[in-house]
Amino acid sequence: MNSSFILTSADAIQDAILQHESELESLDRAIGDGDHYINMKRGAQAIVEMQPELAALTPDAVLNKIGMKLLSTIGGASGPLLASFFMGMAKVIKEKGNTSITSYASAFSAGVDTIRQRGKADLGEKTMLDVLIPVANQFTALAAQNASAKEISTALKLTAEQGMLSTKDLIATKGRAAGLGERAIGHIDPGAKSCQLMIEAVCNLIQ
Amino acid sequence: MNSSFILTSADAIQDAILQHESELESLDRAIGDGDHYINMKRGAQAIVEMQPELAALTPDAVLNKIGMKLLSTIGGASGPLLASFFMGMAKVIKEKGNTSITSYASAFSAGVDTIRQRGKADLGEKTMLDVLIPVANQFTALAAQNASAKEISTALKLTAEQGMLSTKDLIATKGRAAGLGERAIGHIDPGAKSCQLMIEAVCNLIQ
Amino acid sequence: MKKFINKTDDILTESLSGFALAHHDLVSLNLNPNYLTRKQKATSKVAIISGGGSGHEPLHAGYIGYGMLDAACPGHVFTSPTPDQMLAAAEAVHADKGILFIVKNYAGDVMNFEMAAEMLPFESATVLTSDDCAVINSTYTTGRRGVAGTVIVEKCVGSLAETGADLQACKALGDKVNSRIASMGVALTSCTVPAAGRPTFDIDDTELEMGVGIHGEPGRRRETMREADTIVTDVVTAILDALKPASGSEALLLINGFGATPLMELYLIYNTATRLFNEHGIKISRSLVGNYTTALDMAGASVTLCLLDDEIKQHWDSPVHTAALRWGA
Amino acid sequence: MKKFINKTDDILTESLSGFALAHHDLVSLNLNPNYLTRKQKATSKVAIISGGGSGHEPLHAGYIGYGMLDAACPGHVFTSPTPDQMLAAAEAVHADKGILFIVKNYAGDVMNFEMAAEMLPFESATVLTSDDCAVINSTYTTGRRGVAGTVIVEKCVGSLAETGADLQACKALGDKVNSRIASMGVALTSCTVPAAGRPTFDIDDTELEMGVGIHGEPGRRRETMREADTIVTDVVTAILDALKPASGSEALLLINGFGATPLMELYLIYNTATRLFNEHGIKISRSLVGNYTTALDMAGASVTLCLLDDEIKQHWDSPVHTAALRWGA
Ligand SMILES: Nc1ncnc2c1ncn2[C@@H]1O[C@H](COP(=O)(O)OP(=O)(O)O)[C@@H](O)[C@H]1O
Ligand SMILES: Nc1ncnc2c1ncn2[C@@H]1O[C@H](COP(=O)(O)OP(=O)(O)O)[C@@H](O)[C@H]1O
Ligand SMILES: [Mg+2]
Ligand SMILES: [Mg+2]
Ligand SMILES: [Mg+2]
Ligand SMILES: [Mg+2]
Repeated sequence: MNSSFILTSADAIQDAILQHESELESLDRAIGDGDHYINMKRGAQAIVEMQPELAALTPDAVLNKIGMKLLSTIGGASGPLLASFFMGMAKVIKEKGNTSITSYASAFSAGVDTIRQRGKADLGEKTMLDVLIPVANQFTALAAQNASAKEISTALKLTAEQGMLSTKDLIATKGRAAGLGERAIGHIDPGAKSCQLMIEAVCNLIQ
Repeated sequence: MNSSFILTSADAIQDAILQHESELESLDRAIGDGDHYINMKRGAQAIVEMQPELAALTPDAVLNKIGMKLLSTIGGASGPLLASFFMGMAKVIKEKGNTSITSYASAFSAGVDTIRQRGKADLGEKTMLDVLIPVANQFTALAAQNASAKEISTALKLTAEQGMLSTKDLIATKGRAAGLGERAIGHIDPGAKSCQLMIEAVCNLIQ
Repeated sequence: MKKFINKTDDILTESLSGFALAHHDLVSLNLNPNYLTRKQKATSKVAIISGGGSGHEPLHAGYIGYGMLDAACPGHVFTSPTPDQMLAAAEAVHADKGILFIVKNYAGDVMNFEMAAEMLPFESATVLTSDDCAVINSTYTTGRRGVAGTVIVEKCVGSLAETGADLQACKALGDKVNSRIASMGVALTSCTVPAAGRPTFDIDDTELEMGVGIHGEPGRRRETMREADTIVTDVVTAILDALKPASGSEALLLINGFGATPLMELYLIYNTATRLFNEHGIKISRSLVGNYTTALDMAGASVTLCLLDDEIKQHWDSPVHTAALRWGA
Repeated sequence: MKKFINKTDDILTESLSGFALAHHDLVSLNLNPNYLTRKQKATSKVAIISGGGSGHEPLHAGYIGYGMLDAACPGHVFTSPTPDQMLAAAEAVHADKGILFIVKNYAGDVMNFEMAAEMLPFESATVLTSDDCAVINSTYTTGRRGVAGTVIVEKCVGSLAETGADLQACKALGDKVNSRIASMGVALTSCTVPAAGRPTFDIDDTELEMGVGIHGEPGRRRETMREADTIVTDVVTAILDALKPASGSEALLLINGFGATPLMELYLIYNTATRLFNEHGIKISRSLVGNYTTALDMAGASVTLCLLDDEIKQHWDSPVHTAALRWGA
């Protein structure tokens, strides 16, 4: 994972978000407040606009800057959570280096853990973590098994998709949808959907 | 014209107003503020409810009480105008008595004049006066010619109808529609319509 | 029509009762005839009474209190009150220096207040407010309508009356303030009179009504919906045409919501209007932004400019303590 | 969607600029990061900072001024502000006695303020407001939402801070006031987030949303539209269930409009709610009726009850001078 891969990923993520405008918007309208697409779009755009100033930096510095930028750009619940993810990842990449798939996996897990701590949430609460935790676990497992990048990306896409779909039948206990009780059932969590889209977009870059 | 005729007229007027709810409402919505039907209905109802206390009074006292009641019940532009009409009429009936058709005609004219003074309006300004003035004039003329009650009532209904229709093509220079300029053209004045309905209702009682 | 009401016949009484309960420290309510007065009757001053159809809240009952009105007479929704209300209110608040009626210039209001004044056993005078420059003035018409500028007239006259000024002085100030005000409104949606149960006018999702009245009366023209800046430019131009203020004039700018327009949009309008007036050399030194003269649930807003002088500024700034305007007290 | 806006991206800046212009005597605006402070920086007191997504005006910027907030951080529409805003605001208003954040209990607001607090070079504490009893509290959820009761918390804490009280005392009062408040809202129409361009939720002409949130979040249930008295009865019952006030309690009743509800209807609700609370032995001795915590252009209203004691009464009654709440000054 070099810096240019991160920047390419940012482009791919932006595309994925923009292409799912109406889906992301209606998910947050249904069980939230309708701003999730706008928030994600604003965040993605800010990162893409930063590319010139990021290109020359080391991967951990890039990840950290992305985190800081998201923190001051997105707002809402998704802002500090996604920011935490990148800052958590940056820390591990800085420590473990950015050469092995195992270090990527542990950086990803660290990012997800930071989200978990910040949001005080866990699996099954109908949030983005229902995508991120299974993906982190599988990433770690596959990396330990020395799976190929291609195998890993295929597997993670599937897991992200399953995690995203799993939120549909849950009652939310964290986030804005927690007020809804039974009425949240039948709706996919918007943050879970955007995380799944982002994971898919990045995995698609790995062939 | 005895008191019981006035009370019967009040019933007939109330019926006529109630039967034209949607027409009166839409006329005032188009070039006014939408309350004319409600105002007329409130006024008519108040008079009908007063009948027990009116029955024993002389015609001029009845007319005067009706005027006072309308004044404190209708509000808006039509309230003081219709009130003025009845109070103006009462004065003449009190002076001239209530036996001859000529005295009815001059009472009616006096009522219309009182409206004219109160509203500072005249023929052709797209108001109720476009019905009332021609009717008053014709009533006076026919009474002077000793026309029969039947002839008079038939003629007045027609004149009222023509006066009402004549407001359609006018620009308003008095009342709420005066703000509209050209946009008032094509709409019948609501007050003209309700006056026409009231005249028709009373004329229909005279066979 | 979805509204928080029980029976349409009872709205007025229930709403007035709620108002009187919520502001029991400030006002007293009389029902039948309906009028509201200050809780504490003022002494030895001109009594200022206003009134008009309901549906424009907080106008007028919200402006009863020290430094503003002594009494208000609310009519039915969009229907002027009746003379018996004004007579009873005058009886209640008369304080030996006569009664000043502040009346918005509508045929119905004018005639009902006029009849009240004729029957009144006290000396009285009337200030007619006529700030709505959407209505092109002409010698053949009854002139411009009274809209949101009425609040400014009531505030200034109310302030002067508190000083013990006599009836003629109060009337003169009211007439002067009125002559220095122009307003124009824009509707994005219609209002719905509860008893009618449906919108007063039809308006498309792509249209606006330029110059609308506060009862939903049609305005200058129906237009295509546009961005705020060009809408506000047209309104400001109409106001400048009406007032023809000298460059360097100082003014109060009131952005008034009609009832369903978010404050966020009103402040955006304030921003644009201020810039435009500044470009014409007008200095905005006083402001008021909010729902001060409404039209039930209409979405829309009006812009009011009042040209200031030292006297008007003094009376605008003086303490006022009412349900809807309060400062210095 | 018809709104007075230019480009959706510019609404916030233009509206904030209009607010700062209209209230230039009271507030200063900083753009990028966006925050507003009192014009006159206070000294030697706990600095009170609130903030949250925009679209709830006059919350929070309308409550900046003597006796209430020192600064406010407005986020994008319905989106919590970001920590850099809170940090810059804190830097600007810190007055040697620490910072108290007043935060409505939403995951986004809580996390953004929390991160700001962690980075802050000053001592700080946070009061979370959570008065929305539409959300049934449960140990598994993040708890109730903060809605219109926030205004009462900001008023009381702001008053105490003016006396020079320390950070812990201010936080303690905020927590206490919050614990004595319950609110519930009802929507008749949806709001429309400008950037989304269409209503957040679909609602039929015969329906209401009982327990709606101030961002148009779905509430307890969708119901058939009914007359005001039965709607208010359900809301009052929910509030009584949540607060379980002793008979004889004294309370403040706030009827809050969501942005598109006429005052006439709010006062009608006040009338009914007062009667119902009285029937339960609660004496309503303080009131507030109007648009104090809005949800853009949503038609609807919320009822908030705050149980009073001498301390809360004193801080509610004390002078306040802000754009949206003003008395005694
Ligand atoms: N405590 C939490 N932990 C993890 N994710 C959360 C938490 N709270 C909210 N989220 C995620 O944030 C998403 C909503 O993001 P967004 O709409 O941008 O913010 P907001 O809810 O403040 O409007 C939810 O769909 C959910 O996935
Ligand atoms: N100055 C006037 N002279 C005569 N009739 C008038 C005058 N002003 C208004 N009217 C009549 O009053 C009618 C409107 O009555 P109404 O709707 O009840 O009152 P408002 O206009 O106050 O809402 C008009 O249609 C018109 O016929
Ligand atoms: Mg959201
Ligand atoms: Mg009318
Ligand atoms: Mg009317
Ligand atoms: Mg949000």
